[in-house]
Amino acid sequence: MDFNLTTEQKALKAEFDEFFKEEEKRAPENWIGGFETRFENDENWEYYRSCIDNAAKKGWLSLPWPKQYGGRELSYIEQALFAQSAEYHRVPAIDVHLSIVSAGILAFGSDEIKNEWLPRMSKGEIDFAQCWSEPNAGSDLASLTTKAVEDGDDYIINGQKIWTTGAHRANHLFIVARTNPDVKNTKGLTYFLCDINLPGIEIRRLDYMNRAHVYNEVFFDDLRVPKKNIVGDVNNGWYVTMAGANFERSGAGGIAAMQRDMEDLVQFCKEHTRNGQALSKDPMVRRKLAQITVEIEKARQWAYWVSWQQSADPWAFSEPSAAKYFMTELLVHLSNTAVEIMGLYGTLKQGSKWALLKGKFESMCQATLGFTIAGGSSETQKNIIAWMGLGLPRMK
Amino acid sequence: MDFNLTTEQKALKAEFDEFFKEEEKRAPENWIGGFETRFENDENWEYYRSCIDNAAKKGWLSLPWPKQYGGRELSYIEQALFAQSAEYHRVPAIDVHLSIVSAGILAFGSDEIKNEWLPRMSKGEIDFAQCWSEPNAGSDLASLTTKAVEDGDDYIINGQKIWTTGAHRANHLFIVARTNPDVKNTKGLTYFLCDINLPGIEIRRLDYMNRAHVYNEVFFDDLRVPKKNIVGDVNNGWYVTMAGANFERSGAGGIAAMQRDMEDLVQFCKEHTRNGQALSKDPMVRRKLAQITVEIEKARQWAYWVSWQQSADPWAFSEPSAAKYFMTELLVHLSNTAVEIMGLYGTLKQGSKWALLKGKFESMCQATLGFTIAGGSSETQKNIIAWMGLGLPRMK
Amino acid sequence: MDLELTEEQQLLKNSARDFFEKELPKETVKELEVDELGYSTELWKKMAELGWCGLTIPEQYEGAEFGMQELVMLLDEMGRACLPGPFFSTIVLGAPIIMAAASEEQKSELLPKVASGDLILALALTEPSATYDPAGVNTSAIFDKDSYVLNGTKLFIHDAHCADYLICVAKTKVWSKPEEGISLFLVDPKSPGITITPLESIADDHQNEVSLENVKVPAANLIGKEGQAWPVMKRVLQEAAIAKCAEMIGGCDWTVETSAAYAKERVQYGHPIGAYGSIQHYLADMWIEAGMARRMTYYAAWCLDQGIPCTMEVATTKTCVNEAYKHCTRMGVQILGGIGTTHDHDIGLFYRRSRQAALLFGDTEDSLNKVAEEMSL
Amino acid sequence: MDLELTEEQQLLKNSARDFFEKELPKETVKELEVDELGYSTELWKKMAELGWCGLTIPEQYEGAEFGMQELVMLLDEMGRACLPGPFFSTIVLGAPIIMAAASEEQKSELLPKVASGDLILALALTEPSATYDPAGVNTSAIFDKDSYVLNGTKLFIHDAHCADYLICVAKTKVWSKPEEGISLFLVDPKSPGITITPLESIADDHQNEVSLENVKVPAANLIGKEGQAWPVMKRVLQEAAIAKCAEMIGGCDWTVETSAAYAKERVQYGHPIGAYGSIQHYLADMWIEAGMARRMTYYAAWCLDQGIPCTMEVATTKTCVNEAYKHCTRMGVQILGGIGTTHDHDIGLFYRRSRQAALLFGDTEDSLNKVAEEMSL
Repeated sequence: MDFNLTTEQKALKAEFDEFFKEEEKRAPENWIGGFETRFENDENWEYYRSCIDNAAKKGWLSLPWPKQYGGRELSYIEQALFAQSAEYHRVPAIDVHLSIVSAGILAFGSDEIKNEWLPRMSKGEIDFAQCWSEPNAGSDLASLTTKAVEDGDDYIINGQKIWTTGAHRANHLFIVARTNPDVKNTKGLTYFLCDINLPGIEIRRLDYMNRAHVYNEVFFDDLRVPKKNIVGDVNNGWYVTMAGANFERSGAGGIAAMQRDMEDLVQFCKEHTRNGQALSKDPMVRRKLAQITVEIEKARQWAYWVSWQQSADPWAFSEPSAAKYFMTELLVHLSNTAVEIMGLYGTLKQGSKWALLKGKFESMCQATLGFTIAGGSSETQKNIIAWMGLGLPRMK
Repeated sequence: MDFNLTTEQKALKAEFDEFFKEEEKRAPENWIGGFETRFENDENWEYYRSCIDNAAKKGWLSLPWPKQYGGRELSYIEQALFAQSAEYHRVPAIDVHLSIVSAGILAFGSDEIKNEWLPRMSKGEIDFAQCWSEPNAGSDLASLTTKAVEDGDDYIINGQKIWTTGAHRANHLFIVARTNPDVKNTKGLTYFLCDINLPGIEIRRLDYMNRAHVYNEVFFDDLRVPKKNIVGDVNNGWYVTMAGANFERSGAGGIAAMQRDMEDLVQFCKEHTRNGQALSKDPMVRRKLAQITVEIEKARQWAYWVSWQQSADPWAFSEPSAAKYFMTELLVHLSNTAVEIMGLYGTLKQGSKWALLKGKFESMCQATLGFTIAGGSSETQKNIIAWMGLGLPRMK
Repeated sequence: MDLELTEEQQLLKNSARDFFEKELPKETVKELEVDELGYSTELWKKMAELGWCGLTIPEQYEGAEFGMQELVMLLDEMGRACLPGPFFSTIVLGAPIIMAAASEEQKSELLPKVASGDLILALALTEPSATYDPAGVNTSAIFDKDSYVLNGTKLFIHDAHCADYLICVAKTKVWSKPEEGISLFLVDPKSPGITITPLESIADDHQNEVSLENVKVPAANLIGKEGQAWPVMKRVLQEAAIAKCAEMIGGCDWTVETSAAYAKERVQYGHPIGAYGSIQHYLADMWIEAGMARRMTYYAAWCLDQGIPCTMEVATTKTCVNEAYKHCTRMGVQILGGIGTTHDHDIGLFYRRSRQAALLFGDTEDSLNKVAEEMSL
Repeated sequence: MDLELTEEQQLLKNSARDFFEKELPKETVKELEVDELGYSTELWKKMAELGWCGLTIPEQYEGAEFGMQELVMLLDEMGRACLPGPFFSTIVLGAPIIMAAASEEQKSELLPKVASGDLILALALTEPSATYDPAGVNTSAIFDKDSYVLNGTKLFIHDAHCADYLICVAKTKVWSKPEEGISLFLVDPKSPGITITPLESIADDHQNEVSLENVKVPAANLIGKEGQAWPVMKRVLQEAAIAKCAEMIGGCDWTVETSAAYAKERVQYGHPIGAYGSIQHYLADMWIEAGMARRMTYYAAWCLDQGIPCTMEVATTKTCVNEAYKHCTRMGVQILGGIGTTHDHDIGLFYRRSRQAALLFGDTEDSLNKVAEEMSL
């Protein structure tokens, strides 16, 4: 075993760190990081766009892709280092949707679709929004009913999608729709890419608990998508979808973000007094901070292991599921614990001079609720571990 | 609402307390209380027998029964007060098996069986052991396969039972067996009482994790039980069984025992120093003790509520299930926390001069494991709450 | 022993349930969250007409003279309804202080107005120290001729923006032990030198910063004797903790019921999700926690009514209810899934309130610390 | 970066697995638990022949000179096998002290014997103070002519009853800071004045009380320089913590595998219990905890091998592994149901060991305290 980075990895990490340290300085005043905040207002979105453009210029949006499509053919370890550096500095230079779509294209796309889409994606030109879930197809995604019917060179799509994060800012959608209405499960689904400005797309705002505009509902009314925009084979969209869930999933980036949040919280506790004593000297505060530090360290070691494993076997399932579950639950725990440690200050919203740490944890203790649900709920991740990792039987 | 006891209840409680305070003084040197320990050695068993005899003389084994069978026709509240007092003083004057059998008899027994058995039971003459579970029928008790076949005035029983606590000390068994082999569920079961000295009964010791002899396996080889020993109707034994699980189930006694254990633990922490400071002044120890105190108080208030409810509706299910689940999990937590607080001393077994508090928590942190399994596991109790209390659907 | 609600209590609870179901749709609650005033004056009037503003006020001051237990019944339903507005500030915090410490003249003037819904009070206790301890009070009141001059910053003050009077807690003796130098003042929020700035919180519960700069308060506005206010505050804070618990158990019950109902309806993989063991066990745990929180709250309220010293009971109850409410709402969102994270769904109201309520009048660590003190640890 | 085991490590782990599966049935473990000596000398010889006693001993003293990582591989399997006996006392605790602090003469005399399995050591550190801190050492060693006279009580001393030598930790300077006055002595357990009394623990791991009453120890038996032993002890205690973690992760894996296998087989209500969501989620959590505990242990062992200062890594690892092992074994019993609570089933071995192991070389609170210190809290 050797936990050291290679010389090349160290150099790359140093390059990332230097770059993102600078990028962070350009952040809007109220910027608190995170994946969803970029969609919330114009200022944040502009910052995100500029960060993506700058990262694209460095060729960093496509680190693990083949060189012919603008990639650097690096492993998931380098991808994890990139995510760590960006997220530690709270720089929004990671586009989850880009990772999802590119993984699907790389695994199942034709040469034609690869050549058309990947180079533009690596340049940061395309902002995708995800059209997977439907009101009645959440955890049970394969039961989705949005229909796509063949019509000449096109498919005509009708139906409704939900939880389409960022659709109000994106320029493209990726859509999973049912092309074979005779089967109701994973078979008969097809994966489409589509310009968001096509007629037949209606986007409706769906506010988050804290009133932020992140989610949308998307309605398709005779949306006409050309056949050439299909990724993989017709009726094979489920596997493209699964591949798409299969990008770097160690959570290394999110863990780096948590480390940063913890640094802020620890600093706060050292500077802030209660009853004449620094919060950090309160035995219970001290213990809670130490406990979370242990949990973060567990997640961090696990993330390296997952990245390492995924580099060898991109189809490993249980380990990434564990990473996703553990990290998102830890985020909920961290943000709630932070609010409690901060006491009456903890619940104040960003804006007032009395709101500390930019009201970050007040915001996070709402925002994190979505993390343990979206992208496979905590329960789904545990099911995957039970079925795949432990071979337990599935109740039909 | 009025949380005060009535004048009569207060007087009765005072009588209980005075009595059990004296009884406690007679306990063997190594006595640590609890339900199972009585079966472990002759000295403990003798103490138990003498306590039962004394309680029987007072008429306290049958507080809620009709007067004609030796009862006092009191409510579950008085029953709970009795249990609290006995268990607080660690006096083994409560016989769970007696409660189980008497509840079944009172609900479903004929006058004949009531007259034959109840007066003797109220006098403490009968030590029952339970023959319900089988190796392949645990949580799913109704799938049991021990057979009872009619033969003249008798039934002939063949099969195997397991987890028969105290069979090596008991003088009677109560047995649930299948009398209708054509159905495999709750229908077709019959409830028998039986002298343990009848031919055809073999008892095999089954040691507990800590090597204590508490459990037994019981094998029936052409055991002949007279028909007059059937409680309720033939093939109606499931309901007798359910009634039998339906005695005073608030857990009030167990909670009183925990309060006593906590008093000992708190006292230990006040007297014992680590690094020159009383353990009770260690902030984490302090917090753990406070937290357990809160949990015990929750259980205590709940117990009163359950006793109150059961007095009105002895067929309430969810509330007693919650009490059983919560209290047994709390017992596991208390005993493990105590071991941890006591540090290296915590794991020492009774016997050495260095073992503190009679090694009680070392023993309890093994013994309590059975509590969250026996008599309906924690999972089963939660299922009952989900189905009965919340009306959630049952997966078939 | 009688652990059921009295007929009167049950009636009060039922009528409050009916009233809020009819009069206060959750849509309205959400609108009021971002409203500057933050509550419906019309609804307030109706509540006053029902006698709720005077529920605990003595009959001689035109109230119904009920106790803590009846107040708990009402607050339980207010918690379930997510009622916004100054009921808690006025009736749970303000009125009891007046009842316990004020002069006959003050009582006669103020209490009938509270009972009729014509007077709104706000308690200005907490400060940047963010504690409920007397040592956290740094606002000073200096006697000068016929009035007191107040200086300091009050923080996290609910409903100060709409109160007719602030009950301001200030130090009148700076050299004494903290708990011996505390006095109470009835302060007109329109007095010169007062600045009230809204503070937005996760619960959208209309907190404020109240800045006091050389605010002159007439000596007649002193409530009770100078320097002797802390015992009154201590008692009122205990009542407030249990009153807050009452709101919280109402929220717990709503959450458990709503999550269970959704779990019965929502079908995934061919079954209602409530048929899956993991969801069943989540809900069973929530049901237990909510039930225990309720029993603890009832018992503590009864102890308060009986005048039994109950520092321990209040602290154990607040600990239990804090954790129950936080856990129920968090798991409720998890069971509801995506829809539970939206502003459209009502569970967010409860989730957000649970985070705030768990910090008010004793957070879990403070409460456990009190339990430890009561155990002489 | 290479996160896989080296071929050598994997081989060692595999051969240890095979060896113990063949040579040490759990029935034997249970018999040895109540045996006075507590281990099989025959098995010990075989282990020595395989070179395991000398695994980490330098080649010049006839060892294999492997590091912490390889030791972890072996201990992992020993933990899975519930190996009783003085391997840990001798190879993890005793030998490293000799290697780090002893004179060349002592090393040459002792280490080859350890490597060949002919010498058993026990560390007599802990006392009635029940801590691993230097301040907890009250046993005194007073220099008198050509020897030291030891007085004190050593408690919780594993394998003292079968050791050829005790390595006794004692205070030689009582007036100094605790960590500056600690010395180490090689003590013949048969010396006059020594009484060894067995202590039974939940883990049946053959602990002892070692009472020292005016025990004369020749000056030549001092290990290292007088008063300078604590830095050595500190390092050895860090290694011991990770070595204990290695045993514990072996136990975790056995527990998860055994519980999962049972859940696949055991049918209730017409389905294997492993098909029920609640059991699946228990097992998924256990699988995650066991996996993370393993990764943490590997990383800490690597840090120790690299000579990287790793107080933080050791403390986080011990915290994580303590809780993982306790939780896995507790839930393992719950999944197994009644049978899991019997002496017949093997899970009791692991459950009982987990309770003990979590207290050794840093319990969870001590470890978290170290984490907090490292965070400058």
